[in-house]
Amino acid sequence: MTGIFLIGTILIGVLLYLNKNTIVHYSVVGVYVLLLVVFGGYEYLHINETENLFFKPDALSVLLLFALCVVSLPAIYHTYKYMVIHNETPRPRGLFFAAMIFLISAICMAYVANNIAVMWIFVEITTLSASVLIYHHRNIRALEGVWKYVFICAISITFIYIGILFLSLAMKEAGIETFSFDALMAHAAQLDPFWLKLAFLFIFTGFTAKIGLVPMYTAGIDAKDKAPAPAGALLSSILMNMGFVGIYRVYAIISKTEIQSWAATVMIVSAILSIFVATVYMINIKNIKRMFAYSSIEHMGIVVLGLAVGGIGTYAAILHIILHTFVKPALFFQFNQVYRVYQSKNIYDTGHYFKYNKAGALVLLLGFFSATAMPPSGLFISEFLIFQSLFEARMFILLVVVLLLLTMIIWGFGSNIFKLLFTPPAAINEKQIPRISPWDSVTQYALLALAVFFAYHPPATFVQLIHEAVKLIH
Amino acid sequence: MGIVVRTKSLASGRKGPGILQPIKDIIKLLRKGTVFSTTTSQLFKIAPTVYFASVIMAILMLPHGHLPGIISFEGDFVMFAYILGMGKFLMIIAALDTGSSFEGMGASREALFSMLIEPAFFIVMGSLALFTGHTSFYDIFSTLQFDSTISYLIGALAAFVLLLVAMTENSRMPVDDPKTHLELTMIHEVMILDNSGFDLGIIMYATPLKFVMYGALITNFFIGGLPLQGSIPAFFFIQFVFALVVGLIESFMARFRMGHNPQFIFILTSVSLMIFFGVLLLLGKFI
Amino acid sequence: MEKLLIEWFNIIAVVAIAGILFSGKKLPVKISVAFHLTQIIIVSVLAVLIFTHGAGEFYINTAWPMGKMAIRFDYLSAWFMLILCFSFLISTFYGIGYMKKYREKQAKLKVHMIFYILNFTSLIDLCLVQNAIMFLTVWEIMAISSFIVIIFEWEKKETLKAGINFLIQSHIGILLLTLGFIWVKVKTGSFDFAAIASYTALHPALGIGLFIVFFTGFAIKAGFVPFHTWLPLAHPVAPAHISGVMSGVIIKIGIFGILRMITLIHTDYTLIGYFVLIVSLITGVYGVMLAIVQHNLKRLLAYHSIENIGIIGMGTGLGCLGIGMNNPTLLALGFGGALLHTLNHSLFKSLLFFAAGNVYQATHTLNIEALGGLIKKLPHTTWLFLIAALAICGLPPFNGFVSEFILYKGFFTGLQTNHFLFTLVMLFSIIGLALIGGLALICFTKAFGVVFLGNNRSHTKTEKTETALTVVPLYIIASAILLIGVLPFLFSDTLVQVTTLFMKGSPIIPMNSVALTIQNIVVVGGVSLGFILIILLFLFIRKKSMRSKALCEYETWSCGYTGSIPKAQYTASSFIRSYRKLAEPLLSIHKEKKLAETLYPAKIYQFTHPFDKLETWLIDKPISWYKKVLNRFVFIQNGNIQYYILYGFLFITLVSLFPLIISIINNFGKFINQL
Amino acid sequence: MSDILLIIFAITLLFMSISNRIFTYLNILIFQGLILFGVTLLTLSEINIINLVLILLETIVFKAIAVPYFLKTIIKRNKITREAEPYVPNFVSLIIVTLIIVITIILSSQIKDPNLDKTIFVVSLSNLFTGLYLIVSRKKIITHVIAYLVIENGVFILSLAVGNEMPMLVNLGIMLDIFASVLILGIFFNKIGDVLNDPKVSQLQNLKD
Repeated sequence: MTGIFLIGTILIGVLLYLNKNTIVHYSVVGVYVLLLVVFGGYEYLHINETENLFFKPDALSVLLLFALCVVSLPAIYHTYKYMVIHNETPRPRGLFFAAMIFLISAICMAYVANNIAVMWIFVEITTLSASVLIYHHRNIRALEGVWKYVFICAISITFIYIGILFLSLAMKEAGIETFSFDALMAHAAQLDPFWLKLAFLFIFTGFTAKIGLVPMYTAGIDAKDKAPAPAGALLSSILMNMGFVGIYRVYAIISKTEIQSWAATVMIVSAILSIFVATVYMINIKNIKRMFAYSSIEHMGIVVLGLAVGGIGTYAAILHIILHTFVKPALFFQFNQVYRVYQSKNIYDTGHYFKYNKAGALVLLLGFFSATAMPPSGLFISEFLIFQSLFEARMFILLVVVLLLLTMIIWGFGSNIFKLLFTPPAAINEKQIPRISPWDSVTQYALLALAVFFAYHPPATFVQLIHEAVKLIH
Repeated sequence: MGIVVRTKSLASGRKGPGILQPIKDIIKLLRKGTVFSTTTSQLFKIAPTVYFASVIMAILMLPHGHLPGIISFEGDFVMFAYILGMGKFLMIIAALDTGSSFEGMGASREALFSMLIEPAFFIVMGSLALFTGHTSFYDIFSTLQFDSTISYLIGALAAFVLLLVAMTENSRMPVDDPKTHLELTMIHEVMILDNSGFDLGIIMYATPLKFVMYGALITNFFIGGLPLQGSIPAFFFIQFVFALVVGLIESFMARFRMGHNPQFIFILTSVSLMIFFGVLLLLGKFI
Repeated sequence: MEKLLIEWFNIIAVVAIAGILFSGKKLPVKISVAFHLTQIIIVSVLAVLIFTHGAGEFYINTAWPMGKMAIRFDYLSAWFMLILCFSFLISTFYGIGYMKKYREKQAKLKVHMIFYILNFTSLIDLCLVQNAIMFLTVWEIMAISSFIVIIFEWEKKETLKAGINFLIQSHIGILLLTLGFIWVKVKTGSFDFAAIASYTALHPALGIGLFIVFFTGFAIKAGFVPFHTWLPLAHPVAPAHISGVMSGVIIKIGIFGILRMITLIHTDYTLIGYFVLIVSLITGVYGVMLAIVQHNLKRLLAYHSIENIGIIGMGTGLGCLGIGMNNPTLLALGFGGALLHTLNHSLFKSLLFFAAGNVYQATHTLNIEALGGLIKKLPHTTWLFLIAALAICGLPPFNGFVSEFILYKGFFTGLQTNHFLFTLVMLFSIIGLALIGGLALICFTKAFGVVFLGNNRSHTKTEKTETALTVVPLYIIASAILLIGVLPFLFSDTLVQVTTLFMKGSPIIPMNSVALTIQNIVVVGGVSLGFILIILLFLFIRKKSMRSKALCEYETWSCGYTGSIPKAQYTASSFIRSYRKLAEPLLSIHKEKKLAETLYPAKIYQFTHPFDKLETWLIDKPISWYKKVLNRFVFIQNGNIQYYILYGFLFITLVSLFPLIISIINNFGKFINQL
Repeated sequence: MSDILLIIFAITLLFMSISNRIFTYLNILIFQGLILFGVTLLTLSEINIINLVLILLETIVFKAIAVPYFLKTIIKRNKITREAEPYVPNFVSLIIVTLIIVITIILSSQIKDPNLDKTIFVVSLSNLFTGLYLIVSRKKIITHVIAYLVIENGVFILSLAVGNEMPMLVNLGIMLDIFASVLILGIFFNKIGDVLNDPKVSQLQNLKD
């Protein structure tokens, strides 16, 4: 199936790139959507079955695939809307769609890859396709964004590669030939701790560029800022999940060895720093899109914190990242409509959004409550569990620090969002504000509702899958 | 009341009006017609009556020797204080009702002082309650007996505090000067500038009543033990002494500066605290 | 039966929200009112059922992580439900009248109504839910919905500011609660409230810590000093009917939480009693002291809510001491007084706020310096405000006196116990209560006198805006106030029922003492009644005597000064001047004045701006410092790619070198030790 | 034999640190490519011939010919000034690079691992860090690209250490090369040059908070 999927993706991508016909474009994209859904279903049905010797969907990949499908469909829909509104010429449109499709497929592959080297390849491809998405606007700022993103990602990918090399050095001792995660986890005990440490350090640092943590998160912000909102939604949800998968799998190996506590410490340091940086910018930022991006950084910090602390935290981390995958795109999609109203990303130019687009304003409000993990937002449950794990691990000071930072984030986020929603704007010509139909916001409502549903009343299979995924560690 | 005035005038070497003069005034006023300010409202007309009623109500609560007050129950002195407060509240807002500049002044002072006086009163009663183990006027006074020296001291102090409370509440010297003609120095009198006729009358009547009431309260200290036939003359005698004392104080003491009054009243509070600790000592509760 | 009612209650809420959302132009008000009324009816029925049939519980099975969700209801929840119902009933009708002028803003109104109903629903559910996660969720829904209804006039900057302040502070509250619940969860592995009881029963020592955590969390909502700072900001900006319910019941849910925790947690209650009592004493005195110097009517009332929370807290503290000393009399008097005062305060405070709302509608200002003589324009409002003011000062024959009397009684009874420290605390509570009473008297003579009496102090023009809807509901409250004041024993049996909850299985049945209380407040009611009768009697006499005599009207006598009297009137700030002089050291009052200097002086003025010292010290300073620290780090994302790469480089090197450095330091330490 | 090459390779780094003309960088890059060719030839003796040929071709074509040529054309096309324009004086950077090499040697001396070729480890690590240092310390974006390629070379050497056991890794390294050259140079070649001539980092510092 993976083979079919890949080939299909490539064909569709090429078709999109070469062909200029609108109908063809959209029909082909439709076909791809179908393909994607089928692929997701297939992988779920054939869980834990190796295919093409490199791919083996386990619980984690299935969960994230599901999230990916849920997010990708509205993303493609909003891309379509975006294209219609900006009435793009066929060529960039085709390119954009092709890049997006490649991105999605590469991420899928990275999820299901059971071999760190193969995964690495697909990580590279995501960088490639993401750069096209970012550079869609073809202006100097976009160029800057894409340049930084590509350069940072190139460096971080090199880091990952070095990490893999160290891993292979470690494997030399253990005498493992293949890079499959299963084999590594099976023989984790024999791996040489010194090389393993170096390997983990480099791989983790490399993946931080994708998941969006200190130290390499930096370029990701610019990327999400410059990419069109639907692409930004993907970058800040499923692409980050890919980084999470990478870290998770490597950590799964480490957790079988004696250096596990060391690795946990490294992750905690990075996580706390990430939350801190997010706080620093949340209270200063005035660019709505970047604000969303920073909030993603914060959430990734929380996720990795939970993963590192362990216990119930591991479960909570997976839950949290899935819920975040639902919530954050909703905000990004909504941003599209905000931009249509004000033609600006800057908080100073916006205001009284409630007056111009009521449904959208409600989305922003609910999205704000969801993203700041105030109940009844689903993220509250996962954060609650992560706090609990911190409490169990007796890291009270850490807990207090995190709570303080999160409170500050709510303040910053809130004051911006409420300014956008309620305060009358400085100078705005109400004549030229387009009327935005409430139907544009339906997808966001659905996503937010999903986030609540999966937190408060998760289906048995869902919980089951998460528990399986947690089993990978320890 | 008349006695007070008389004493004062005698002390200041004049002949002064007859003892019953105030009553004559009151009766005269009750007969008179009434003038209302244009700014005042219905409230202004009701207030004096309520004030009067509150005083009457308070008096009904006082016991006399062995006889309990007409109204007497556990913790009735709380009610006592608050009913008086009710009357005061209405007087104050009535004063504000006139929209005159002087009466507001008086009102503000009245409010402040009554606020300051309340703790003192409550502490005294509290310590007495602690002393006797009861929480109603009647029980307190009927079971109040002095045996040891310190208890005498306490009794004296309590009497003293109550005396001063009375003087403040009735806005006599040295806190206030009822007979001055410079509005800026008045408290109580200035509040009723605009009342006249019947209203003024009942106010004028309520004031001495209140005065006597406190007198009675103090009296109860001493006649607690006495039988009825003995207590009634004693009652009047002590009332007389009380009035005399007040008069003397007034005539030989200059009025405080307004600024000093709060301090003076705070002294009361601290004195009453002394009483309280005295009681604690007495009951051997100092651990 | 109860189960059914509760389910329907929530279902109706959902239906109502949907209905409002998708209803057309004219309908929403009707719909929401209809649904809201049904809800209220259901809840009152439920509460009555609980009082007749006694407590009960049932479980709802939910998925992981909540597990079985416990719904328990007892007298306590029923008591609060009744209070909630009454306040919301009145405020709904008043709100319809108050919101008339906003009718054209359909969407806004819709949102307002939706969150109003949501708020009520969540408040009621809070009384029922006993599962940690669900409780927190409902709690935050309550906070969020109240936030939305508060910021109804969201175009104004200060409204939004106050709203966000409220949101953040209540979020801090919920974080503390979360900590508490996590604590229990980690120790017992259960989200059920019953776990709290079982856990603390095993470790009474830890119970105190747990209680402190919960108390702080709830205290932020209830507005105990020093967590009160959101109150005076949020109340003035909210619409009147919202400030009414907010001060009347929403902050009471904090009290409910504290009481609920007292019923659950087993620990040494003597300590807790002292703690709560002292905190509440400070709260009460501080609240009223600040209230006096306020110039914004609603702000003043908000500070009074703080004061009354203090009084309720004093009752609670006394009750806790009662538990701790196993003295049922104190317990009954303390909790009884607290609960009754909760009800009373919800009545007269909402009445005050509604009256203030009428004032605002008539004059479009809340600055009392600019008001005066409203009695001519708003007679009903004036009388209502007067009644409420008398009640809040705790003067007979109104309800405030009854509850304060019970508390006094408790404290005087407490004096008798032969324990030095205890007696002392009791004494100071008495002093505090007396002081609060006196200060409240100053405050409300000022507020009432300046706003409604005398002449208008500025040229704000006043319209007659009293309508049936903005007056009749208020009269209902007023009558309730008088009713409780005169016939308090109507409520005493219920109070006894509720207070029995706090007997931690201590064998003594406190009926004798409670009975004492009842008989007592019966007398009090009787006396109040007599008082009223006497007043009426004298009024009658007065009328008689007046009829015969000549009445005439003149200007107020002003020492022969024939200028415009209104200008020479006593203003609020001058009224409290002497008080301010006394209180200067405690409060910080920023004063700016310009007096006449030259021969032809320019416009002279003199303003006073009260500040809340605690707020500056405990809230503003730390936050600004915190922000400063954070802003030190804005250089991180400086747009220079070289730095970005450097971060990664540094991260790797530092992490890899860290163990090395540690070992070096250790070796060095060893080396030093060897010397 | 390969050790000697590697040592020479390390010495090129020193030259790179002090050279202040971009063309010198390029020549050094070419030189490194050639060295890599030799090293590969010497170390990867045990893997099958096709793979070996592929790798050799990659090293010679990409590292030694194509990429430097690309860069030269870019520089000509965009008329980029020929100076490297470092932030720090060359002398200092010479010291720093020397320090880097020394530290890596010390670090590697800590490692107790029989089947690790120390020279390879040292040279590759020092290459990596020198590349990072160059990126941080140079103004021009083109120099960043060159420094990145230096890093690539270092990594490639490291991959040779395990090349015999897992040739796949070496191929991955090649893939990384291609990816980097295609993407980065592609962007550079097409876009940045057109938009800004003589591009400095300072011109790409607008996206910030």
